[in-house]
Amino acid sequence: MKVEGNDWFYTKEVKEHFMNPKNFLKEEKEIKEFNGYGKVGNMKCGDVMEIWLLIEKNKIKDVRWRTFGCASAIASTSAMSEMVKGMSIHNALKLTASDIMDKLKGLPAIKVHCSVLGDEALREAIKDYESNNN
Amino acid sequence: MKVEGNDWFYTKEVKEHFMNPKNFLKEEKEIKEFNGYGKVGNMKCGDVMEIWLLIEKNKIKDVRWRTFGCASAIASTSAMSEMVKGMSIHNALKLTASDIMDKLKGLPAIKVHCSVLGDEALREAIKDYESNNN
Amino acid sequence: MTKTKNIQNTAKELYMDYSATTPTRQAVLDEALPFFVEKYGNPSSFHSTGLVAKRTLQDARERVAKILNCDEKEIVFTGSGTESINLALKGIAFKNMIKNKGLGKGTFITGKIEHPAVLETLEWLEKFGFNIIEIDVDMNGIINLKQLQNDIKKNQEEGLPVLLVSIMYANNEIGTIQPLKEISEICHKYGVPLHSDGCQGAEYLPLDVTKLGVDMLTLNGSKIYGFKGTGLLYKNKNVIIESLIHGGGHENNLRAGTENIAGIVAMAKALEIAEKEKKKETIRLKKLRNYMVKKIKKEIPKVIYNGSATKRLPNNVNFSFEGIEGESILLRLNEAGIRVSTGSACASQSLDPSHVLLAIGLPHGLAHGSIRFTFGKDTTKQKIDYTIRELKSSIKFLRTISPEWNKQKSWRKR
Amino acid sequence: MTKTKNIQNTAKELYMDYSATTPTRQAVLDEALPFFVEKYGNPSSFHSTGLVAKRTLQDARERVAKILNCDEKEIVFTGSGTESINLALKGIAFKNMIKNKGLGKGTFITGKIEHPAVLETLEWLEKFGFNIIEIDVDMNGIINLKQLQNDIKKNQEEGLPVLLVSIMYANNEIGTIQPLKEISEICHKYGVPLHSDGCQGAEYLPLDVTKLGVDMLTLNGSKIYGFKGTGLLYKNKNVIIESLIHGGGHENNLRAGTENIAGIVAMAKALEIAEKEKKKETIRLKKLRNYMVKKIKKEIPKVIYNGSATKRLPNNVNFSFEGIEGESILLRLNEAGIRVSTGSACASQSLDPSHVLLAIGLPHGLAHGSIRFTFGKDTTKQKIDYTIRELKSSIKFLRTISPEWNKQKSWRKR
Ligand SMILES: Cc1ncc(COP(=O)(O)O)c(C=O)c1O
Ligand SMILES: Cc1ncc(COP(=O)(O)O)c(C=O)c1O
Repeated sequence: MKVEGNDWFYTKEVKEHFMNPKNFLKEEKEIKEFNGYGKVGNMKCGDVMEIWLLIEKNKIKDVRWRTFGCASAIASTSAMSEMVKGMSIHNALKLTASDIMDKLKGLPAIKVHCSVLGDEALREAIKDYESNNN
Repeated sequence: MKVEGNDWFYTKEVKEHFMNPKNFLKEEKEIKEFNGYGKVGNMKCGDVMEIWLLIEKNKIKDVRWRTFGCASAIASTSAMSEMVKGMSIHNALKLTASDIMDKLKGLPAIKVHCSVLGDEALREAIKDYESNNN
Repeated sequence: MTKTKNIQNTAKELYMDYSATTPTRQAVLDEALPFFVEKYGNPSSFHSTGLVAKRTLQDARERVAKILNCDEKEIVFTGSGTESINLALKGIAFKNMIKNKGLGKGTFITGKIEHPAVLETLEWLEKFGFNIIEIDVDMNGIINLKQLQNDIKKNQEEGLPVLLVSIMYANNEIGTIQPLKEISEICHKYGVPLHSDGCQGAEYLPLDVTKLGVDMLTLNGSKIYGFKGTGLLYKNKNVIIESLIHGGGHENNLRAGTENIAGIVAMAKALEIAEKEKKKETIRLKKLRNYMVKKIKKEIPKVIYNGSATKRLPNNVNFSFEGIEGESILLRLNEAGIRVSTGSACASQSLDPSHVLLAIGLPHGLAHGSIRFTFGKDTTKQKIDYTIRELKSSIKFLRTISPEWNKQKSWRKR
Repeated sequence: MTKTKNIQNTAKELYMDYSATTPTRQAVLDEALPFFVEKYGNPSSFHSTGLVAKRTLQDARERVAKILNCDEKEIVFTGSGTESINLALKGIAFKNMIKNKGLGKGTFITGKIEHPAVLETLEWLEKFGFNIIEIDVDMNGIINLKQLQNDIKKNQEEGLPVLLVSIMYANNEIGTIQPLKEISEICHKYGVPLHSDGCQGAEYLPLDVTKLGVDMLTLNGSKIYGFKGTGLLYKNKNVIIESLIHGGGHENNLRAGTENIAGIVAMAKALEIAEKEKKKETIRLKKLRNYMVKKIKKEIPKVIYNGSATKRLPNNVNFSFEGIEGESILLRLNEAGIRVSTGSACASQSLDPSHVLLAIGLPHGLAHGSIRFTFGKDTTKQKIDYTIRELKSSIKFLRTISPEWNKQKSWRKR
């Protein structure tokens, strides 16, 4: 049995991404660099996520995000942002919630459907890019 | 609050009469000295009491008893036996359960009606004496 | 009398009433103690202080489930053995009542020598329309299996479903152990679930619920050197019951309220120690029990050994002494430092003697004259010898002053 | 961040969640401790070991009755606050059902911001035919007295007796204190008994049941530095209820089962200490509370102070922070050693945010973004200052990454 005082509720990976998230949008002015945008979720459920993509030659060159939600929502967005950087659109479209969860070494069952919106936001942003560039 | 380990359930007086009862019948052969006998109670209730009186000149000269029952039954018979020794029949007939209880400095409410049979037994024994001597 | 004084003065009272309640084991207290002042979190709190409590609870549940050989989700921690019994019985009853819009329709079957927690709960449920049947026991206290089977069959045939059978594992007064496996086979043949009150069995008898064949099992802490005010219900996942105490979703929605973490840890530890010592203690106490029984039978005339000689808890001795009343024996022993219990009405709040002793066929007089000695971890041969010595002199004295004892011999003047 | 580490390393976590549960006070534990290993008797046992327990129980009951200014026979010790609430509500309900042959006939009235122990119990009772009414609260969380009176009147006029009104003394989330006396006057005008869940009030508010005007009052140990798994119900002798847990005649026939002597002693001691410190602690904590509220309002933009500014527990601070979600604040504070709670669904088992925050009119987003700080005996100004510092930086960071916070400013490329 492990009952350490500062044990965490989520995995080490979730904790790291939550406490020190990667690729989030620091300033508004960064936005103009990006060419794909997606937003999913709603306030009633308590989770909202925005994503910005910089797509060049069908590759995701860079990514930024913002998330309103619990630790797992924030961590899963951060993890997703690391995963897609450098990916082809083709592969990014195949990314699933369970891929993100694997990267985080798991999430509590109750958290899965509400907080892992990264794959949806990603698809939204790619769709946005495609509708503007085709 | 007093919560001593060997505190007693009954009063000190009950305890003394129960642990060291007075005037009980030690041997069968004593019985022939006595001229009044009474028996009350039954096994179903769990209390039975016998009493032997030696009556001379309307005075109770001596008394013996036997009791089946709980501590309060035994103590109340013993206390009663001390009270009536030397009493006139007249006064003995006026003895009540509450007189006996007073002598014992009280009994738990639940014990009163079942265990204080002394006054009844006494009346039985006096009646027995009178029916044999009048 | 010097001996008595010694025992009292050293505050080493001679406790022979372990079936009434046990002291908490020091090892149990030690393990539970940190959960009062230091690790005080609420398992429902979503922070590290709460997490410590949550993990502790989870761990205790797993430890208990391992001993009972069940799934951890099948353990419901309660606030006593009585609450666990109430949860099992009323849990079934309320489910039925909700289905039937308030009215209870169906039969509960139990035994005549059950604990009041079972009998009074069922008596209460009778008010809602349920049919209650109490099966007889033989003179040893063993349930009449034929009657059980017939009653289940008859009820089912008459269209009254038997909702639950509740038969205790071991009796608290006479120590009789019921053949749970056979009982469960009868129940299951007719599709009836079986609950068992195992409070008295936990310290000495096997607790593997699969082998026992029970669908629900009640245990408590106060009889196994745990904490008073703790208990648990094992409930097979296929048995569906209503909760007794509503509120948060604690205990799988079956018992709301902030969990008594210290008490639950104590329960797990107490069960573990019991499990470890079971075999050895059973052998040791059985020997002491048989020794005491033999000696009392030999040294005190006109005694009745109540209960079964063989299907019996290793720590239980119960005798009736002809011609005298139990409370008076009990209190004389108490003065000698010895703590026992009696089936006499005089030592209880009721007017009737023990329903258990009456059910095994004892007349009122003998039921009033019974004394129960129950052993535990600190019981030794020396203490039993002292007890028998004091018992003998108490019995002798009380018989001297008993009209019942001297009845045959008694005669009146003239 | 060095500060955080210090706090963690000395194991002095910064607990600001006293309304979730309290540690046991050392003085409380010390007084209860002898009743585990040494004075372990069962109060029902008829010997000296049992008598010690019986007297201890009696003594604890008297001590509690003195504080509540009631008769000792009006105190029922239970296994938790939740059980006490269930006993009060179901006790009334079952009595009614027995009278009506199973079916519940009548109305229970409660408030919208009650604890789940009340709301879920009543929801369950609905299945038996009872009518349940939940009275609204205003934006401060105060019950609508007019609506209460009208609902009682209307029900009685329609021939549906109002069996019980149950309104909490103080709310566990926003600390709002209800005007119990006024509520009781309304109830009593119509002959309806009033139960109150006083779990959160016991440490700081007056407990004289006559002055409060309540007919039943629930308290528990886990919120007042007593033991988890302990509680009590004050029940005026004129209110007749059924028992919830049947068995022996314990607790005046209202709660069967071997009494948790240690826990009951702890309850008495905890209440005594609370009573003694009440005045001083209320003044001390109110000052700290007002300090914290003022500072948060000043230093953090776009916050909502939830609950009443004046009719409020001295130890409760509850804020919603626009644009961010509560669990993420909670967990960042947790990393800094600070333990708080949130009304966000994310930190609970449910999908909805706090029903209390919704009832006082908060939109979902703000309800998800609430944090409750509750103080206790070890809370100091220094700890509050540290908490505010950490809170500010957490809020700032989480707002940076929040689409909600940046909504107005947000724009898309092109
Ligand atoms: C207002 C209120 N009522 C009832 C309870 C339930 O008490 P317990 O956890 O002791 O069952 C609590 C605490 O959990 C509470 O805060
Ligand atoms: C056989 C039996 N069942 C149930 C109980 C009740 O347990 P508790 O006192 O923990 O409620 C007891 C002991 O009192 C018992 O001996």
